[in-house]
Amino acid sequence: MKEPDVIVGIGGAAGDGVASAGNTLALSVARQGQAVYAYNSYQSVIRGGHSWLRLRISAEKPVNHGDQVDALIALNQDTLDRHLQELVPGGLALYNSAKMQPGHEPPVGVQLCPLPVPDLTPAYAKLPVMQNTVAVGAVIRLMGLDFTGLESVLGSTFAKKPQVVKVNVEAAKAGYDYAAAHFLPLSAQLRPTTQQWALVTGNELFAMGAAFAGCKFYCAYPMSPATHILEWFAGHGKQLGICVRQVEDEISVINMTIGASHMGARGMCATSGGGLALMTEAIGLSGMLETPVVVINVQRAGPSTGVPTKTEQGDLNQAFGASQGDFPRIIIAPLSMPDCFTTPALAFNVADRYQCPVIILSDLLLSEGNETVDPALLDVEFPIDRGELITAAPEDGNGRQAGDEPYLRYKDTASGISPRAVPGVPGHIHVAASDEHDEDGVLISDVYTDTVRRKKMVDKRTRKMATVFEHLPAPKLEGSIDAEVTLVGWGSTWGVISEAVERLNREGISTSHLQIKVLVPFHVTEVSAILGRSRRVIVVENNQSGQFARHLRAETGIKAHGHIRKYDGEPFEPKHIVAGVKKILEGGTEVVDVLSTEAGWQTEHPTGTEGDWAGRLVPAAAVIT
Amino acid sequence: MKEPDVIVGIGGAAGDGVASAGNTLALSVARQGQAVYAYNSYQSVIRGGHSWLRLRISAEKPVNHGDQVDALIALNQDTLDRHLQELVPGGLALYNSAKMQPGHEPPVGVQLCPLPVPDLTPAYAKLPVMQNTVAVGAVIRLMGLDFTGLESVLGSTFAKKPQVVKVNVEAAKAGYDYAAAHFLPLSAQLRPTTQQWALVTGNELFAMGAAFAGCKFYCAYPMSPATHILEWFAGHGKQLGICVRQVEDEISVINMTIGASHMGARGMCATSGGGLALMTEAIGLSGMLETPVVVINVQRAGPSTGVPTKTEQGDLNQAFGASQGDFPRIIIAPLSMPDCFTTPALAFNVADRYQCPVIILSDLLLSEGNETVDPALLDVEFPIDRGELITAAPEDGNGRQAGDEPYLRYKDTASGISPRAVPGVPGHIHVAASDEHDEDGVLISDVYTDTVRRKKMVDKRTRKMATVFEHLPAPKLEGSIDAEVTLVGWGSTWGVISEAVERLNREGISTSHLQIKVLVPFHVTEVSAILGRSRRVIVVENNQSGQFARHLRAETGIKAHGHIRKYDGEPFEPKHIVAGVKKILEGGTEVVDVLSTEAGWQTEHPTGTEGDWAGRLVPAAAVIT
Amino acid sequence: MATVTAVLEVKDFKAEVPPDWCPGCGDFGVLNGLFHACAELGRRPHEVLVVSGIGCSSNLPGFFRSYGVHSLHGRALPFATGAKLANHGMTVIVTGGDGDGYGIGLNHFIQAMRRNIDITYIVMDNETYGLTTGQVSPTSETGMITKTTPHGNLEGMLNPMALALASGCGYVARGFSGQPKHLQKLYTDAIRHPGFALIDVFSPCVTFNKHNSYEWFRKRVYRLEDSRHDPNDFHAAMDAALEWGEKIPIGLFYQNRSPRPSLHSQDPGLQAGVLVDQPLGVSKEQRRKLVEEFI
Amino acid sequence: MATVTAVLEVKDFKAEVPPDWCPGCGDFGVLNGLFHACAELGRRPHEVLVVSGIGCSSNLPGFFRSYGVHSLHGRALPFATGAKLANHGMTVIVTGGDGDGYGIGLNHFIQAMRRNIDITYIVMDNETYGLTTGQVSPTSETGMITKTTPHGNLEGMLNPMALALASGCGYVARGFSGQPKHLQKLYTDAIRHPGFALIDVFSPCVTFNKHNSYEWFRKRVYRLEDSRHDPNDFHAAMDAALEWGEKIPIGLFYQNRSPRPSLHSQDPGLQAGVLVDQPLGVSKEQRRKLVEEFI
Ligand SMILES: Cc1ncc(C[n+]2csc(CCOP(=O)(O)OP(=O)(O)O)c2C)c(N)n1
Ligand SMILES: Cc1ncc(C[n+]2csc(CCOP(=O)(O)OP(=O)(O)O)c2C)c(N)n1
Ligand code: SF4
Ligand code: SF4
Ligand SMILES: [Mg+2]
Ligand SMILES: [Mg+2]
Repeated sequence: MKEPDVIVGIGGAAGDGVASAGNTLALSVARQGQAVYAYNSYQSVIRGGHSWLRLRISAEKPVNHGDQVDALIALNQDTLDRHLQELVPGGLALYNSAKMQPGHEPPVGVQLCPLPVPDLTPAYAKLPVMQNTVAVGAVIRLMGLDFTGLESVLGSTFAKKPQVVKVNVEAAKAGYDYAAAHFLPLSAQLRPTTQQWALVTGNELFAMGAAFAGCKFYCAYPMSPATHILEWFAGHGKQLGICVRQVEDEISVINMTIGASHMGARGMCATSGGGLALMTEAIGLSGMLETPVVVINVQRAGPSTGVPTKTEQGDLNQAFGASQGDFPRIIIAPLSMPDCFTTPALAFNVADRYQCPVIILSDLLLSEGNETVDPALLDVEFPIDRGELITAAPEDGNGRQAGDEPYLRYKDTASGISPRAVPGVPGHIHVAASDEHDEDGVLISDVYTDTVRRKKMVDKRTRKMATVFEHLPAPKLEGSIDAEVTLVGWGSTWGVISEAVERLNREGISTSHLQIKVLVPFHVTEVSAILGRSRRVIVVENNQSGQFARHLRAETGIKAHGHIRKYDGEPFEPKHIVAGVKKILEGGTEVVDVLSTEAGWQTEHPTGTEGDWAGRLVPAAAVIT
Repeated sequence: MKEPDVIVGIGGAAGDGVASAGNTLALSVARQGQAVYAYNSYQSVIRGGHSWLRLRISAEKPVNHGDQVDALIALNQDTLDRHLQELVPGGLALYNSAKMQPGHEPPVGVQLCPLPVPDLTPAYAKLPVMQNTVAVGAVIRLMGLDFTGLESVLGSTFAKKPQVVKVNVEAAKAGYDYAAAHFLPLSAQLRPTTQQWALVTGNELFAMGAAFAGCKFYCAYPMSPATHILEWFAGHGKQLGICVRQVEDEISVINMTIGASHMGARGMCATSGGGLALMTEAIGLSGMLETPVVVINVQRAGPSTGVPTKTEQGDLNQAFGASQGDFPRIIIAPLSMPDCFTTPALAFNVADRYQCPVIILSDLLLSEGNETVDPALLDVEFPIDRGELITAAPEDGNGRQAGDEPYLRYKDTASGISPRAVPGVPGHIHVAASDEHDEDGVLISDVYTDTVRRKKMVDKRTRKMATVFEHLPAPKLEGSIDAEVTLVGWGSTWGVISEAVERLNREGISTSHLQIKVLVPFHVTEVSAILGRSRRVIVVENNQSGQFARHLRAETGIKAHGHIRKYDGEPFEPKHIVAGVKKILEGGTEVVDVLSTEAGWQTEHPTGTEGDWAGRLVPAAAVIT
Repeated sequence: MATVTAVLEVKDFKAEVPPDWCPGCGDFGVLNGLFHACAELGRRPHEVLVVSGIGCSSNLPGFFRSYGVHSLHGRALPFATGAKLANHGMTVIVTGGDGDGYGIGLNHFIQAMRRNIDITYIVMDNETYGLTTGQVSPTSETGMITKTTPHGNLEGMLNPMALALASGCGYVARGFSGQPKHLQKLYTDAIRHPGFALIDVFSPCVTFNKHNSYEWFRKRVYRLEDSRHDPNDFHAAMDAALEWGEKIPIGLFYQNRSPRPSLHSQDPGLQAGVLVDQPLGVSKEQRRKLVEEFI
Repeated sequence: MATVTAVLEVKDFKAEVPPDWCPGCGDFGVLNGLFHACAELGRRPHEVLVVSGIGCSSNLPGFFRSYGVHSLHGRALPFATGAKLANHGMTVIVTGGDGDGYGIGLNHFIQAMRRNIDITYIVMDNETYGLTTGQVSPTSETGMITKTTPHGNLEGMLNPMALALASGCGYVARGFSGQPKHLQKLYTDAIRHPGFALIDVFSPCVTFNKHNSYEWFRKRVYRLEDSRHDPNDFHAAMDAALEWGEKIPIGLFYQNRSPRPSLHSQDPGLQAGVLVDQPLGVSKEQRRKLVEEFI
């Protein structure tokens, strides 16, 4: 990055207000033209545990949450103990000195910034959460921003309670001023800009993007980390005229969605891996009926129930193998949060045009992460391409025009695409069947089974995909084809790999980057042309077995020279990839399994086994509370 | 084959008794030491349509149903019209001359054998099915066998009704004698032997093999072509002490099976592709709980409901991708009906030892096909290896021996395998969880999430498979490594490829054969060593997209030079493969899609579209009925 | 419902393909009744959608001339629910078997009633799995011998009528395919009922269920219309639902006098009218407002 | 059941890991009642298997010291059914939430009752989806505002008691986690009942369901034991099941005086005794006989 950036880490237990402090901070800096990328590592618990939110802030848009902490806001003693040692020189730690104090010396060059919160805000006694407001005020000052952004955010957050606004603004201002008076500013000072930013999550963008692209039916069963898509739709269905339903299970979800889509409504649903498993049978139904459907699968750490609040890219095999038999499907993995916004539109268009299921593979990082996006990018009217769809007949009689050929729903056309009439249109009556059927829809699975018609129909369906690449953009290499290393990733790792590439190049290891968004069908020609010339291919992915590397090999024959993988629940950070590449270049290792061992990831497990955490500098027992 | 063989084709409408005539014939010749391989091409209808059963009979065991017809038994006019033209020189057609007559000249060298059934059996007037008995008697004579086998089969079939036995034996004898007096015998005359044969289906062998291997719990939901496994178990559960349950759906089926297995009972279930789709979520559960389960998936033509009575090998992708996330699984595809007998034992042993799900991939051809097997091969006591299973504690107290380490269900052992105590054993209390858990089973998905323990557990599960190849036989090349062509198949195509290889070698195209039984994990080293040296690899599989060829490439990087595929619902015949190989050798084609176009496969579809059937020689209208 | 009515005949609803059910199968009567009911109601074939699952009975849409869907085993109701919500101008009928609806699909059945989607659900209840050739079904009687219960079915018989009543279904009826005129009446009333309507039909499988034959039913069934049954009386309906033995009631068990509004009439997203008739996407103004929420 | 009884205390059933439910969560009361009931019954921890699905409530096995399984969302009952059939010497208890059991798992619930598997099923009914942070559930009241029904729930409330009665369940009860002593009694009776037993427990989600609070329930619930209710009277039970409003009954709704035999006691394959105690495989003689069938 060319602009200076600050990474603020906010830590505390569930219930301490980590997320809301982070949100206030992000919105505040955004109003001063700062871009933000935030990742919250949380646990599935309502009180207790350890939440660790990192916000990366800069005038230049960050594309990942970075891999260090410049400013720590400790909301409890535990956080201070865990993270103090992680601060980089020039960094600082903010904490309520009335409640906690460091258990050990800070690293060299790290500034301790104790905030005497009770003295700074009279409201503290009743509202201990004021410590958060004070700290946010302070950190904003230390990053070099002025107070206006925070003031306006507090004003709009508590718009209906002027007294609350007042108390909060006073506390924030006290923190701001106290910091100015007592602490050294961060070495990186942010440059205010006039850029407007929208602060979004991937899930919100999926939902809004789908609505903009004509989604009229959304159906879901709650499942982390996909639930927020349902919640966005539920909150907006009425005003937008979208039918939004929560139903009994994922089987029902997808069958309803296909049912709605069958009538001509653009239908979408979303879930996570376990829910996708239940949807697989109906993905085949969509394939066989040639009724489009768009399914978002937000991956989380598996297998089985796994770790519901942790990220992974472990469902590629499942999406690829969803349902029995052969039929065309499309699988797309958005690369970034802004991509989450545009992908549903693309998915609907290709689903309609090719009359097939489309699976969008997101993951917790992308779907639940927070990022600022230029609002102009969101104010878009997507082109809507419904393919060969018949929604009205020339004559509203009980049949078609005299002399017309009878309508064949599954007509064996040259393109393989058969014009699709939706139920309700006069003169196009047909039955759509999950059994094999002839061009007119009549079953050929039963007494009319025969080989020739059967093969014809399989071939028709297969042939449909011949032109699909006209609508699916091919991946492009970023960087030089002659680079020493080419990093290949898919989906959500785009941002973190991009930064690792930048750093590697800076460190003299010439590196290029190929990120795959369209997984199925695969751009074999383009990818082979690029990787066939690459000197050393290293695949980076957030799973254990290398599902994408296997897919790449299956499609192109290309076997990567190295693999960097992570499956400990936490996402990659740029440093992991940089180190992984170096390790592979050193030789002797083909697969680097990255593990985050910072003390922040460790839990106090009452019966748990040992392990190689980096450990805290001060044992919990010695902590002053 | 070295011994002469006769292929008898029996055709008629549903309700004409095709299957029972075939069964009588097969049992009769088996009692005279003849081996049989039978394939019935039927439709999902109770009356009407066209059933076409072929029985290949020889003193030498046939391994597929062949690709010609030597003796046709037409049970209706339609069959005579369809199949007469398919007969080879030296062949003959048997039919009830009182009911039908050929619509066209037979091919050169084919003998017409009209049977005046009403004159031959006084019972015909009341029992038109007597025509079948007469024809079976006749064909037995013409193959050169004596009457004893048929007589004894009729005796045992109708054991409880002596009068029926008498009538049938008389009719059969009349046919036998009439044939002797009026027709020329077939040029291929069978050689009676003293070998005993059991006439079985793949499904029966799956069931019986599983029972012999200690299956104690079998649960299913009916689904063709897997239903007969349930029916065998239901019929034998009481006598064998096996709990057999039909339940509400496949989700319930697999969860119950895993539940039973969790308690220490060997549990198995079976279904077809659509049912497997519903089972995928729980396959991941088995992976995560490390509770073994054996699932048989009998593939049928897909996608979706597809063609339920037709065969395909289209579910490899689904089995491979079943469930989200990464976890060890084993996938085995038996090569032959006898293999169906031994595979459950193998599957149970590796499932127990590696505490993981095992999927057996069969298909309609294997599961519903009929074959004779040497009964000695079935009278086997399988070695039972339950792996590290704890079913009793040293001391029946409320705890373990004093001084014992606490029991850790998911102990992080060097092998990755953690000794498994079943519920009920004192001193080994634990919770098995689908959420990620620590060694003692306590959740680490919740407040105790951490990276190090998470990675440790994923690694532990992955590591389990390190020794699995000790228990899974590697494939072996049949034929010379220097052969011009190496045919690679998987599962049920073993028999038909074997014969094609024999023929190709006879025709001067030196061909070797590699058949894959263990699909996951893949014997990368062995297969690469073989195919890496092969001159031209051609993959033969019964699906459209080449799922196995893709798997092979993903695992080994080997891209086949050619592909022979079939997905019209009917299985391969040796001639298809021979022709396919030749076509690929001629050049210009990489993929040969085989299509069966004989008139036998065509149906009279009331609204259906046209297609390139080979066609019947005489139009249906001209038929004399 | 039925905004336009036309003069229609049975032949308007007959598909070109003849049913391939076994001769004598109860499903013929069910289909026949439906031909007559639809002709009577005057909905034109393209305004009717018939959705089924998989089973002998579920082949019905192929023999009925209207829009049709032959979906997945057990999933006809969710499919049809989505379809109805997307185009509530259509008359949506779901047909299927006891295995399809009360076995694998049971959850959807109960939830559909709870949610009161305006669908007419016709179950061809032959107390067996016909298409898979005669296994035990949820409505097979306890003790019944089938291919998969050679020592007799151990499970209690599922009671669709009682479940429907317990689930708030506003129209609960049972018919017998041996009485097609009576069936026709149940169908027309059910289709006219504004909300979920269940008609469980005894439809003998002559090939695989030798126990529950036409004879068996004929000896037992009596019409509630011929007794003093009050179909607005929930308790009486529950009593009728529990009656099983020498006498088995058919007819209208229960109809809610003031039925709950149907789902599509209430869904906030459907207030502008039929979903598929609405313009796609979002107005410029709405777009701005939505983006604003994130700033 | 309970072949051996030992003198046990609550602490014998307490797991090392403390519950991580929100302070005040109703599930604490449910767990507590279960500690006491199991101690009272005298089954030793290793003879008890507690199976759950996924949800806040479904975390219970982790806090209970016995064999436990934390299975899939909605699939606890089939898992436990297989487990019980494999080892019917164990006491099998299934615990879970309303979403788990009456939403995604509803089919299994109904079929398990029909099949009368000897399992005690405890549903922590908080009328919401707790673990996923407060969406509508099948037992949410019509009109209820939740994250996914911001304009009010449109669906009819699912009635587990009525469904249980309609499905032939032999023991149907409801408790309230605010009354743990009463719960304990329901549990012990249910576990002793030889067949499927349902205890639906009002277990407030203090974090995400502000509507159905302790207060809300306390104002409404009354004990059937304190009224003139006869738990052997099916009709009275159905009436109680339909009662919902100012007064809501808890307690034993129904118990079958002469319950149907439980599934494991009838299954032909289990006649030799507990399945997992039987030798594996097949005797030489049986083998011969079976092969003979094919010759
Ligand atoms: C997921 C799935 N499981 C099983 C089947 C096989 N199957 C087809 S129809 C059927 C049962 C049919 O019974 P029913 O619904 O009562 O209809 P009927 O044939 O009796 O009319 C089954 C189990 C299937 N198609 N899909
Ligand atoms: C197949 C599947 N779908 C969705 C989920 C997500 N999920 C976890 S718990 C839960 C609902 C919990 O509600 P309930 O069963 O009532 O339990 P509570 O948390 O209220 O105690 C859901 C939907 C899942 N784990 N699996
Ligand atoms: S098998 Fe039974 S249900 Fe199916 S068509 Fe025949 S009679 Fe009807
Ligand atoms: S969210 Fe609700 S149900 Fe879950 S633990 Fe908290 S109070 Fe209990
Ligand atoms: Mg049926
Ligand atoms: Mg709940």
